[in-house]
Amino acid sequence: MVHKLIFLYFAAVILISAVLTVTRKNPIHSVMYMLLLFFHIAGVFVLLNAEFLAAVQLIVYAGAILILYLFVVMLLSVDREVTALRANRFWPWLIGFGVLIAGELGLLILQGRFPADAGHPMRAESASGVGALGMELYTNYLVPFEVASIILLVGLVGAVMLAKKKTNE
Amino acid sequence: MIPLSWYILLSAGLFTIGVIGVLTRRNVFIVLMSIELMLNAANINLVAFSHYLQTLTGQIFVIFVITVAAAEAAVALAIIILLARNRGSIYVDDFNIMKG
Amino acid sequence: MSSPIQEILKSMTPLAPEIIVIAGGLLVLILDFFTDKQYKGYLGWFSLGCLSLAAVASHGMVGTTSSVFSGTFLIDPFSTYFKFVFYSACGLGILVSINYLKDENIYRGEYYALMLFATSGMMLMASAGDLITLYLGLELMALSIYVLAGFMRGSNRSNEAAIKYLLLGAFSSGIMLYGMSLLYGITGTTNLGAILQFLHTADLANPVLMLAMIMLVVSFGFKVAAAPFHMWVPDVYEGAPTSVTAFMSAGPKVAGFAVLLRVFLYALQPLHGQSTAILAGLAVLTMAVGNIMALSQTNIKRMLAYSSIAHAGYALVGLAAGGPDGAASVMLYVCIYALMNMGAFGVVIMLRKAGERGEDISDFAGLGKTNKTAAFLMLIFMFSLTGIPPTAGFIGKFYIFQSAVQSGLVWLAVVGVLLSSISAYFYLRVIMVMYMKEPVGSFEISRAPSLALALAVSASFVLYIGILPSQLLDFAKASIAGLM
Amino acid sequence: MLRYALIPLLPFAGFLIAGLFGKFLKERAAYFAIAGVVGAFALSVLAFFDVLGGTIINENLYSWISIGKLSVNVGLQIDQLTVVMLLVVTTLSSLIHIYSVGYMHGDKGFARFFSYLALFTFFMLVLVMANSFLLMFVGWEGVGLCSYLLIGFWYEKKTASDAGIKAFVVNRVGDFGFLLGMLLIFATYGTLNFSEVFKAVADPAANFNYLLFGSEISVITVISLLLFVGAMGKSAQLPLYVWLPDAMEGPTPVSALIHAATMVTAGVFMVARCAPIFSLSPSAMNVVAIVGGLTAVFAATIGLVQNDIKRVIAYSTISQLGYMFLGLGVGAFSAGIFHLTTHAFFKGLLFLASGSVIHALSGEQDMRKMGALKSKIKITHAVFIIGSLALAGIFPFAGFFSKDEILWSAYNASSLGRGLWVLGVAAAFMTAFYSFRLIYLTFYGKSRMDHEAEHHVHESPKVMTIPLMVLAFFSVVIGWIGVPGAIISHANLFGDFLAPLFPHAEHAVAAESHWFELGMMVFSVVVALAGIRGAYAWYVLNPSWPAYWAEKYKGAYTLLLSKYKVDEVYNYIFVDGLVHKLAKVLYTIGDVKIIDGAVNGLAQAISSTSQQSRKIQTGYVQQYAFTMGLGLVVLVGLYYVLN
Amino acid sequence: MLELIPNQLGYPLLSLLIFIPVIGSFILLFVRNAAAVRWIAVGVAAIDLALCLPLLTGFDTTTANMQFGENLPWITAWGINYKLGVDGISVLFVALSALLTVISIMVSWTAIQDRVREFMIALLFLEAAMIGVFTSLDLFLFYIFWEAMLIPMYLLIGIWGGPNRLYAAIKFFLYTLVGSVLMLIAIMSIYFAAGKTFDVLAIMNHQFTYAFQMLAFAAFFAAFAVKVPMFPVHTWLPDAHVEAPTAGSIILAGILIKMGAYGFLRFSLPFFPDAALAWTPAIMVLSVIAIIYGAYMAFAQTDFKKLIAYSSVSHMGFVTLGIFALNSQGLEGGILQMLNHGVSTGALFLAVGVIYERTHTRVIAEYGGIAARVPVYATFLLIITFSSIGLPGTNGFIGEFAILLGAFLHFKPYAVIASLGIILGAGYMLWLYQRVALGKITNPHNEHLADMNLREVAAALPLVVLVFFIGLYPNAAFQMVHVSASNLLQHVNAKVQHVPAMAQAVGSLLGK
Repeated sequence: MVHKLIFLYFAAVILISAVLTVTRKNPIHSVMYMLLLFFHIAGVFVLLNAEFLAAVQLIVYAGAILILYLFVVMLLSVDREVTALRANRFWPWLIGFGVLIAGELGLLILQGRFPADAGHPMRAESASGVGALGMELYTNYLVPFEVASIILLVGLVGAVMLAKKKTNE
Repeated sequence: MIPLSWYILLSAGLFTIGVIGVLTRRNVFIVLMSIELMLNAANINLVAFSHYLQTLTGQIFVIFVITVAAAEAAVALAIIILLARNRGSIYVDDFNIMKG
Repeated sequence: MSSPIQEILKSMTPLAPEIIVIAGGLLVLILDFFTDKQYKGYLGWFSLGCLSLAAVASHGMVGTTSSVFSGTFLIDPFSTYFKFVFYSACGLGILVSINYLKDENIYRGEYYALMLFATSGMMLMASAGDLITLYLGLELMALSIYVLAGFMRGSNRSNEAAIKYLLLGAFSSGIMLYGMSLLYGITGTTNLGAILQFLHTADLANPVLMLAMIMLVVSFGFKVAAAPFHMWVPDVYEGAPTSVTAFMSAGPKVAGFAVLLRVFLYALQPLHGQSTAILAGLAVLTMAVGNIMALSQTNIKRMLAYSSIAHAGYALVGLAAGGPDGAASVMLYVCIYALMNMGAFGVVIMLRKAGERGEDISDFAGLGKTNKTAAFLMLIFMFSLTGIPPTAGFIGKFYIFQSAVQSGLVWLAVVGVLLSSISAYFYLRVIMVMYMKEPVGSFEISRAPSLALALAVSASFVLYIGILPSQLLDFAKASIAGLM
Repeated sequence: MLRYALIPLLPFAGFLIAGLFGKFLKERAAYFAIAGVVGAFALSVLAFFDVLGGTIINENLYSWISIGKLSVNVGLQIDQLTVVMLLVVTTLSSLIHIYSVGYMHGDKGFARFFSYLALFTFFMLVLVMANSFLLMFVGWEGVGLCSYLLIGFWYEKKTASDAGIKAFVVNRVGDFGFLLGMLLIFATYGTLNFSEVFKAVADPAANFNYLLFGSEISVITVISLLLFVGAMGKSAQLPLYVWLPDAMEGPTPVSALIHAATMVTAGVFMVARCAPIFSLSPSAMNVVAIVGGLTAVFAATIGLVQNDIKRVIAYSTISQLGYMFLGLGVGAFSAGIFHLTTHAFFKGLLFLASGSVIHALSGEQDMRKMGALKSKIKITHAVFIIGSLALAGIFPFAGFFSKDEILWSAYNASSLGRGLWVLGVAAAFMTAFYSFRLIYLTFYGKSRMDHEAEHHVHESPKVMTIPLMVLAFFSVVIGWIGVPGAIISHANLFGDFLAPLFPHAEHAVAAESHWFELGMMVFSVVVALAGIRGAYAWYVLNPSWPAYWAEKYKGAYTLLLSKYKVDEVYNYIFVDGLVHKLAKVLYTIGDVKIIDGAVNGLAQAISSTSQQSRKIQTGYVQQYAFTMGLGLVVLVGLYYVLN
Repeated sequence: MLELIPNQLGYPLLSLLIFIPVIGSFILLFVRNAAAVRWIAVGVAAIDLALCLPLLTGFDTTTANMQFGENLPWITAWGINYKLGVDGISVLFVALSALLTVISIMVSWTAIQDRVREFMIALLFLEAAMIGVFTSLDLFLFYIFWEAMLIPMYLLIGIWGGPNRLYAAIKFFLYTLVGSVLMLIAIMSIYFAAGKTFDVLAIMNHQFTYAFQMLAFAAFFAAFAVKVPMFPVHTWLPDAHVEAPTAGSIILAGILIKMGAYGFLRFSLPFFPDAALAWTPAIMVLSVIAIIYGAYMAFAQTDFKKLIAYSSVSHMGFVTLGIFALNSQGLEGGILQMLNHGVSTGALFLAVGVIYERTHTRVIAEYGGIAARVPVYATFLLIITFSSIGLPGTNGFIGEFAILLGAFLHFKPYAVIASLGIILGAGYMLWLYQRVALGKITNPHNEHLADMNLREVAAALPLVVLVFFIGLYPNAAFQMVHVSASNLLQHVNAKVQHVPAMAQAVGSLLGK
């Protein structure tokens, strides 16, 4: 019961802040709301006994990615945003379209049958999932793990190569 | 006990909001953030499932998603900077030299 | 009694090709610091060396089947076949780039590194046994190509291409992720084999299952440029540096089909009934859009972009047909398509001179007089793309439509051939311009050995397969082993 | 066998030599052609005696076409009818060849002319010697070809080449019938060989009836009529006669050989050859007779008023051909052939003589510009008189016997015989009238030539006059080979000679009516003389009459003068209307607008679709994303709808 | 049932016929000098022509089986073989292709000055493809050659053609392509329906269901009707002919449009006899329309080549009329008529080419009275004119007569109407000849025309000889055809299972 309430709180905040993120005129505000959103998602993760992920969510997502966003947003002139149009001129229709999507998703999901629906309580030992997680990560999912490193490298190289000021060309 | 479908509906909502953002907002940053919303929606799903299925795969997946998101964000922002430099604009609908 | 590390090392051996390619990429990055700008070309040759090394490694694995890391990574004839296609696509891509980059004064080693990384991403996609590996491979490829697309930092078109590709790519991978998550939720696993096992017993009427499948169709459709998820293609192809376009039109598309085959004909095989309907519909739409829109293009890169959409449509026909022949036909087709398309772009690059020269179809005017060889090669590629024998293009199309007929999709085949005969119009227009129009002011064209090599390879391939397709055909038929 | 094969082949050799080497041989080319034809003549004479000796030859040279049960050979059939034709053709041909040496002297197409003439002789001989319909058809169209070539010989004259085309195409219309006739014959009897077909026709089992327009028509009638259509074309019968007058555009020897003596009689020959078929179908025979009779009168009326010397003779030819068909139609086959023979000589003579006149007047053909030539060109004048008397059918000239035989058998023929007889007599009267009108206008009265022309008038050279005289001689005597029994019994050698070939219709006449028959002869001669006298009265005694009467009955006169306006009508309906105008319409509407319009329209539609759909590709990322989303939604929606 | 008689000669005759031109064109790739190119090209073509001698002399006229057979595995995965062979139906056209190629090279000697090498290469490549089409006994192989022909023909029209060549070339290409892709689908369906084989001889013996036959026949018809071309899909032909260079027109008229009819004989009839029977009335009517309509079109033309093109439509109408009469006379007549049309129309286009090279116009009104200047040419034109009119003694007559006879035996009205076409034919051809050759010289440019030179005469002579040879001794050709044709008919009759309604109607008409 308590769980439900907590979840509902998190859900509410997540959705609201998501809406705000999408709707704010000033991107900096959006980033802020996004931050809020990430915190609550982390909360949801905790609800789901994924403490480690919650941490990652906060550290990487909130701590790294969002900050990066923030920097760039500030780097590039924000003031213009005040004058410029917020959304393209079709936005009302597109929102309707979004509602349509939501409707379809909702319908299908409600009709859907998930084997997990039984909803067993989480057993204690896997509560301390971090160790198991690590084990999985470094054995079965070693290949993806290594690839992830390459992806980050590519991101790095790409970012540097593209963003740095013109030099020798 | 929280029914699984709640989580999924939540993610669905989040996903939808993200999609709407992508489709409507002109500011390229916010478009990108909306995409992040979509990813997070997926993450919620994954974690929820992994919880109810008692397999860690979902959580692992999430880790990778976050990693990729980071790399993607880096590249994206780099390109945006480039555009802002060359084109002096960060509005997606200004970027349409090529059409037809 | 060996330690886990040794276990891991042992199970690393099947990854040899990927490791070689990635290591090559890293080395290129390092070497880049020590090479002066006029020698950057050698980095290209170096990466070619890596590719051929990897090819040797994969050649050792032809016919072998093994799965390591509890099935997250598979080595089977299927993946090996595709790896060879990737090698050749990347190799040709590099060959056409070496000189092109000089012309564009891009002197950056990263270029080759990124191509290698992209290739390794594709290779992972081909041999992914797990949705996670699949996702990462796909993202690795995608990221590298985002960067490559924007590689001409100075050019607005290039930037625009990059941002468009990136935004839509990210959007589509968002959809894909959501689909994957649902799939995971239903089947309780991300391992493709396990998913197949699960679906054999599960009830397939589950709507969410369908939702997941559709989302995967959308995102993979985006990668292979199937209508209506194709709209990025013309813009990105036009904007990206031509050499990258060439590579893009071959590599990622083929990789996309590898994934499509793996997921829809293997993991989701039980759902084939439903997926066929969807894929057939997409195929028709894609062929129609590609061929009809290409008619009115004046920029050859755009025209080839639409043509590549149309070709994705043909390949989808084979996918919709399904079955061993369907799969084999798709594999054969994408291979042939990759090489002939590479060739066509190679000629476009050949014409690439100061400014936008060579981008407009009218720039080909009188090529048949000014440069007979280039014109003749283009003629071969155009007829091959049209699918006129005795070129490889015909063989590919033939197999595709034949498998469609075999699985009772005669109507689809008829639609396909009719739409493909529309395509004759715009391919022939290029020939017409080359041979039947008078040259407008002579312009010399690049005669770099690398480019010549690339064209020679692809042209001879097109003709050889057109006349003696048996070997490749048998190879393709043998390579579906891992799938069925 | 070879001996007979040589008959056609010799002229062919002449053609090849004259044709291929004409450039070097110049006028010497004529000798080869003449040699060939004369050789053929000699061989024909031999053949004649063979046949007289009772050897009928019917042999195949080689198998020509053989598909399934269709098997046609190239083979010769030499019987009485053939040899008669052989003699006529080769004789006339030889004489005219010789004549032409003088007539064509100095023409730049001299060699070409002789090669054509020889080629014609070849085809004509093939026609008469063929032993199957198909081979006959070869000769049949071959002579058509030569007639086309020779009519248009002076090809720089538009009228000449027009006339050539007209001749060929009108003949094609006839051949259309002939062809269908052959097809039907094969479909019915399974062969095209004369003797086999005739054998098959004889047995009633092979024949059946068609139900056409509610009336039973026997297949034989259909066949006969179809074949007769062919004959109509070739022999210029109503309504297909229109080409013959125009054919006079050709050089006069051509008119003499092709359009008087030989080719135009091919139709007559063909009907006679097919006598076994025709005689089995009374209705067909009647058609033949009626068409013949009408043509005879019809053409004669036109002949009355023509002013072009050659056209007069041309119309008289048509009318005489009508006579022949009249004879055939009433079953007097041998009479028809007899008239063919005599006609060949005296009509050939008349043409050559008129040629000589034209030659003398250096090309003038209009009789209104002649007159009083009697003294200037005596020989020509003499032979002309002889020819005209023969044509008019005055005893004892050739025409008398043949024409009279026809009239007599017509008179005795079936119910409508009498009517036909009247037609015949009327034609005879007019014939006499116009042929002497021609003579008076040409040779008598006062000269209407301009002086400069009058100055040049000269008699033709020997090489021309000698053939004239030979022909004149024949025109007198040739008739005597067919003296009717009424005058001297059993003197109709000709008839007896041909008798074995034909069903004996005319011999049904009872012998005791000889006196009546003689009376008829006298009567017809009187009619002819009346005609002559009339002409004399009009054109010699009081030359003002023609103008006066022409004025009085202007309408009738102009109608005759303009040949009943038939050509104009044909031109309007067929040539302009049904061919050229219709073709234009079909092309511009049917092909260009409808068919090609549809094709190009489709192409247009596709390309414009393409142009339009480019607008969808706006270049806005979000629109692209939206499209993707739309795809997703639609797919899901579809799934949702379908379940 | 037909078999493949392996080639008895020491050398693979048919393969040589196909590949010598290919090799020749490959050699040409390395020759720069135009004169050398011409000589090599004509030499190669001549060798090919010479090789037709053993073909014709060694041909056994007593068997309907496929002779000079070659059979090598090619694409084993699809059961495709490199299978060649000729029978009475195809042998003549192999020879004709070789002959016309030589002739077209000779007439292009001076006419083509621009890119001679490419021109000759295209021509030789075309020859190889044509011979391949006539000799291949594997549907896949056949289709390869069939489509491959499009490439050189497209280039010939498009590069060396007249002012409106681009339109004509693409029209030609698309028209034929659309037709043949449908056939491709049919071929694939046959492959599965007949038990995974492309082997023509095997498929001939396979009994398809009636429904399948109707559809597949329709698909094949689409391809062949366009090629022939039959009535409403003929409009590509005039454009292609008008714009094509002389050599192109000769090949196009001489060989390419025969392949449609050949396809009917080789595939449509033996594969789908029931469907053929059912379709016969429709096809016969279309043929008759084509005959009359084509003739009318010819009357309306002011362009020399266009007129001849439409006359081809008319003549090919006779061919299909004969073939679908489905009796020996019609069938063999049709085959002979294909040959005749190849000779006569080829010669006609040669004539056009000769005069066009001198006057550079094809507008009939621009000529007139040239007979006075160029007697040899005028004579040649005259002979060909009468050959195409179908004058007895020339080749044209034999074919038309046999066809009309066949049609007449099949159903009389067809023959009656078709015979009208003969009258019209005489009309427009003679009118054409008059406007070209006769009359006074109207156009001062023609005052000093040069007559045909030795090369042109040499090119024309074989055709003229053929005109008369076939006209006087057609059995020489028929002997080749007889056995195969009658075998084909037997085969069709034997295979016909249940006679469909339409055919019954025709049958009753045939009864009377």
